[in-house]
Amino acid sequence: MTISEKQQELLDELNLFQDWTERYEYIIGLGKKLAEMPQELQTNEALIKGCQSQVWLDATHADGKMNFLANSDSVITKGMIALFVRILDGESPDSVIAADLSFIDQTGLKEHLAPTRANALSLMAAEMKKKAVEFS
Amino acid sequence: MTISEKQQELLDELNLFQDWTERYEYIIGLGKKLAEMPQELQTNEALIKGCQSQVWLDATHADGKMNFLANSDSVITKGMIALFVRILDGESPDSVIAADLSFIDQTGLKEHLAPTRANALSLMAAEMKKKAVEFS
Amino acid sequence: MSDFDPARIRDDFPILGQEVHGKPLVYLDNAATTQKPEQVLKVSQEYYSSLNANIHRGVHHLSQLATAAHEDARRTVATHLNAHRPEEIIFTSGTTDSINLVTNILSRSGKISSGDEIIISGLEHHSNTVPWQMLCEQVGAQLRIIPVLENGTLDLDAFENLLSSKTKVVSVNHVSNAFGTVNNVIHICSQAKAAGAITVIDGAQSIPHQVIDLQLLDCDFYAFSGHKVYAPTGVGILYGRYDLLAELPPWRGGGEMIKEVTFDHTTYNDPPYKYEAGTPNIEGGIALAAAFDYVNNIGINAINAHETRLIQYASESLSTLPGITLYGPENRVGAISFNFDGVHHFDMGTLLDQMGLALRTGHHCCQPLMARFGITGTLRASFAAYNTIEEIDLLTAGLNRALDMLR
Amino acid sequence: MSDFDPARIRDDFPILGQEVHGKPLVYLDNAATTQKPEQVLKVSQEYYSSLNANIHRGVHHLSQLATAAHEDARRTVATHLNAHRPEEIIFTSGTTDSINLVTNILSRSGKISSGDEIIISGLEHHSNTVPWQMLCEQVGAQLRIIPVLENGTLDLDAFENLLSSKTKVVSVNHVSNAFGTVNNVIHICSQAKAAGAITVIDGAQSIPHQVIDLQLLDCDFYAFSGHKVYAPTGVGILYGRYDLLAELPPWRGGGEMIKEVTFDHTTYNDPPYKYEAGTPNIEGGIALAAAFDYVNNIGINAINAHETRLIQYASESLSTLPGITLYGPENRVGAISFNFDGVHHFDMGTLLDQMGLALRTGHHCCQPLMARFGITGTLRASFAAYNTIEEIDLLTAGLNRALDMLR
Ligand SMILES: Cc1ncc(COP(=O)(O)O)c(C=O)c1O
Ligand SMILES: Cc1ncc(COP(=O)(O)O)c(C=O)c1O
Repeated sequence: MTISEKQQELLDELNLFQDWTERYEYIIGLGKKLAEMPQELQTNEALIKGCQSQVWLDATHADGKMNFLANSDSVITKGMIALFVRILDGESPDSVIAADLSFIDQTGLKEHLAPTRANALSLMAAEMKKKAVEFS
Repeated sequence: MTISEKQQELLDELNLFQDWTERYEYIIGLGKKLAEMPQELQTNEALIKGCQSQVWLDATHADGKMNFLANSDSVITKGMIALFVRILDGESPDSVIAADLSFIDQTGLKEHLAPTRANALSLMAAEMKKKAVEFS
Repeated sequence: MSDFDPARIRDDFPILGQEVHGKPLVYLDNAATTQKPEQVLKVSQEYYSSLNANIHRGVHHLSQLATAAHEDARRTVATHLNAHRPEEIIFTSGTTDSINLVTNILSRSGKISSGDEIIISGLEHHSNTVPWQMLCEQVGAQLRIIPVLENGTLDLDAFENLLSSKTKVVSVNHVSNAFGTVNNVIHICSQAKAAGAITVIDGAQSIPHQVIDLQLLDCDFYAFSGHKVYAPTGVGILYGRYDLLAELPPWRGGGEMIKEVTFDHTTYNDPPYKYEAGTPNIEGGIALAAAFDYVNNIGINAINAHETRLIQYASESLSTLPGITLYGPENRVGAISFNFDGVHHFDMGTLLDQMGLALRTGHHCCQPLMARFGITGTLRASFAAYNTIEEIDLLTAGLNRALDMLR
Repeated sequence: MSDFDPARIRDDFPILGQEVHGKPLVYLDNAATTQKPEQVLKVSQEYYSSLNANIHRGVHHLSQLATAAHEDARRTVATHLNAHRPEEIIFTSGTTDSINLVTNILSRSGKISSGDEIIISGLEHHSNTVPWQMLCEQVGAQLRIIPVLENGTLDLDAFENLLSSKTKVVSVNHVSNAFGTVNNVIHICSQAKAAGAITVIDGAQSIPHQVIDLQLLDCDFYAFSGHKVYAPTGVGILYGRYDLLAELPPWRGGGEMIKEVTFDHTTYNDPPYKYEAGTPNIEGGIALAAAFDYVNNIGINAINAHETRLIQYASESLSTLPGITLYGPENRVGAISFNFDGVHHFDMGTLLDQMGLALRTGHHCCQPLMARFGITGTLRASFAAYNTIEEIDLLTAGLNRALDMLR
């Protein structure tokens, strides 16, 4: 699947839900399914500091593909980064850098989140691209 | 005339006027008719400090009677003290001390004056009584 | 109490009829700010539509009306607090401004110097912490902290031990915004006075909920914000004992606070004007008085009884939830703070918001207190006269639903 | 200009329809405070009836709406002033608060010390005088005064001579509230900058009357009050150049202005929050932005043209009155100040008030300026967008009538 196919799939899934409580449930579920991030990778360097919650992001590169590991003390934040991981994990650094992540706007998430959380979304996306740059 | 007769006369005169502009005109006129206060009596000790205007008050005592001299840099303030002078000048210290000066409330002046001016009215009355105490 | 009817009170607050995310709004963030009744908003509107003018020294009619309304408001506040005289009431822009006024005039007074000590508590809001840290830095004094016990109350024995001849100031909140703890400020003030210290009470969270009698409290300063007691934002009060106000130096310089200005020498006005430089929030002050009128009309004791019932009911309902920790002592005022094992308060707050439930999450501007309990924050439900038992049921149901999602 | 109609504007200000002492109100005290249009009052009401909540860190919907509205207001103000970025806009409680913020952070910065000099002018309001006197006293600096010429303008040659390497700050008003003098602040700022001084502009009387382009002005700080530009009382702005704000220490301590608080060590937030301790006047800030929207809707240049016509007409009409002295230069902005030989300004103001004419009398918080001219005060008529030529005719007639009574 291309990045944009993966994005469409995600949007379709989210649109299955009538209300935001269910959407949150789904996003939280995505977070729970994230591959576990070893404690020793949750360092200060890996930390993306939000307002009330914290996210750790680790990126590695093998066989031309980016691998992302992430965790958060907030399950909703974890779900949010899981959205990005699902789209970008396994892609080449160049694809990650080039990826149009505006699908996030189509989810309506930003309007539904505390501005600090919406901000965190942009921060996460930027951070993932930055990591890709390191490996490109 | 007793003090209260003098007060009634004054109230009657003020009530002749329909509007406040005319009343002010009358009060200013009273001020202009005040006996002149020699410059050398307008000392700092004689000063009753108001907010925007100044009043000087001098009191002497002869033959059992109080004599008041007053001046102000504001002709309206001068008119106001002239009201009191008209009532209290020539009275005995004890009569001044005992005088019920609530006639001022009946003039409606207080409601019509800036609070600082209304305050000045009370200050003036108090000052005249204080001078009377010195001679009683 | 029998004729106290929150439904009738709610009618005064149209904002409460709103929907949020398609759900009826349940506003439980009153410790952050209360909503404003129409009676108060009307006073603000009327001020601007009939008497707005700059106050003091104005020779014209509107200015006189505005000045009279402003000074009436001061008297209303003085009466509400049982101050000794209206001149003890200083209009500020809020609690934070009030406390900074105190710390700055004390800093300039020469009354506190190197080696002296200031006592605050571990329960304080940042607004009653940071200004004292700044003062200590300026004059070289030491900050001493009354420790917080496991139940969220102050360790008053430790307080007694902290007190000494070095203690120059004791500043504590009356009610903790984070936990709802009520401090025994009468006791604290009397002990502090006995040690010769100046006493400062942060009343931001007590003024909305109970009778405040400053002559009984006998503190030197008492600070609060209008916006937490049904009045608009941007206005607050500092009560100060008159003789202290007369003696201490001014803070902000400007119009009104002076007697006479020359470039060589400026003399200052008497309290309270000495501490009210510039055009005050004239409308805000008048609206604050209207808010007190509103409260007195309902009866602060009736409000207190109602809120006590709400908090007790909330404590009981919440205790039944799995994995909950309630902070603070049993007899809370105004607010109840809690966490769930393994659940981030921010996540819970986010989901509650989706259900129309407005709570506050985080450190509540009390980071040292959070650190004391080893947490990054809590969920806090806080109450006002218009809250209802039904809303607490909605909260409990919402928490249950969210717990299912989050665990 | 052709479609500028003060009658239509007056409809937005119901208070102007009032009678005072049985006469139609003629409100000519706008330099003290302006009236508020219904458009602004409506924004305040709507704030409280639909989105009131405490801002920042709030997880719930209302808090997010209120935060967004507050930050939108900051952007509106930044755009209106042509600031470089919104973070240069600090919400304060008014001009006086803004200037005291500057003097206090400079005082704490260590940038000014014994022997240094601060230049202000002889035209300043007490709010731009007393805070600098206090600063000088704190750090041992000297206050230097730009003299006022006979025509009420600043002696700019003398200013150049005052400037030296000792000059650390130059602070002047843009427009004098007492005389309506417009200072050449672009020139003053560029000279001050060349001498390495920090520049502070008191914009209280320029913001209501003309385009303010801070990038053109190129000052370091610019202060004004909302209530003088059609917004409510209790809110003001301090613009500060970002790099200076980032570098200077904070003033008030409390919530919002911190990054992290521990009892041992507190770190501060970034500008503008570093300077906004505590709950701000949320409603006031939003209403201030609404006032700018209102002004921009009419067009500040149209307002300026109208007011210029009013002032010119007033200057001509008043000049014909016997024994009048007009203060200040010909090209006044906003206000015209005058006295009559042998007449006390307070007496004149009192009689005008009886005729419904609201003017200000006294020293206008500029005692040093009054002393410079050997007077205790003046009568001042000051104008806003809603004033009319007819009102000036009423003023002239009223002055004539009062002169008859007073002489
Ligand atoms: C030039 C000038 N500076 C400062 C001020 C003080 O403004 P505020 O009283 O709103 O703080 C005023 C208002 O009177 C003014 O006209
Ligand atoms: C106990 C306490 N103190 C001080 C404050 C600060 O009040 P404000 O933000 O209105 O200045 C608050 C409000 O959050 C508070 O709850």
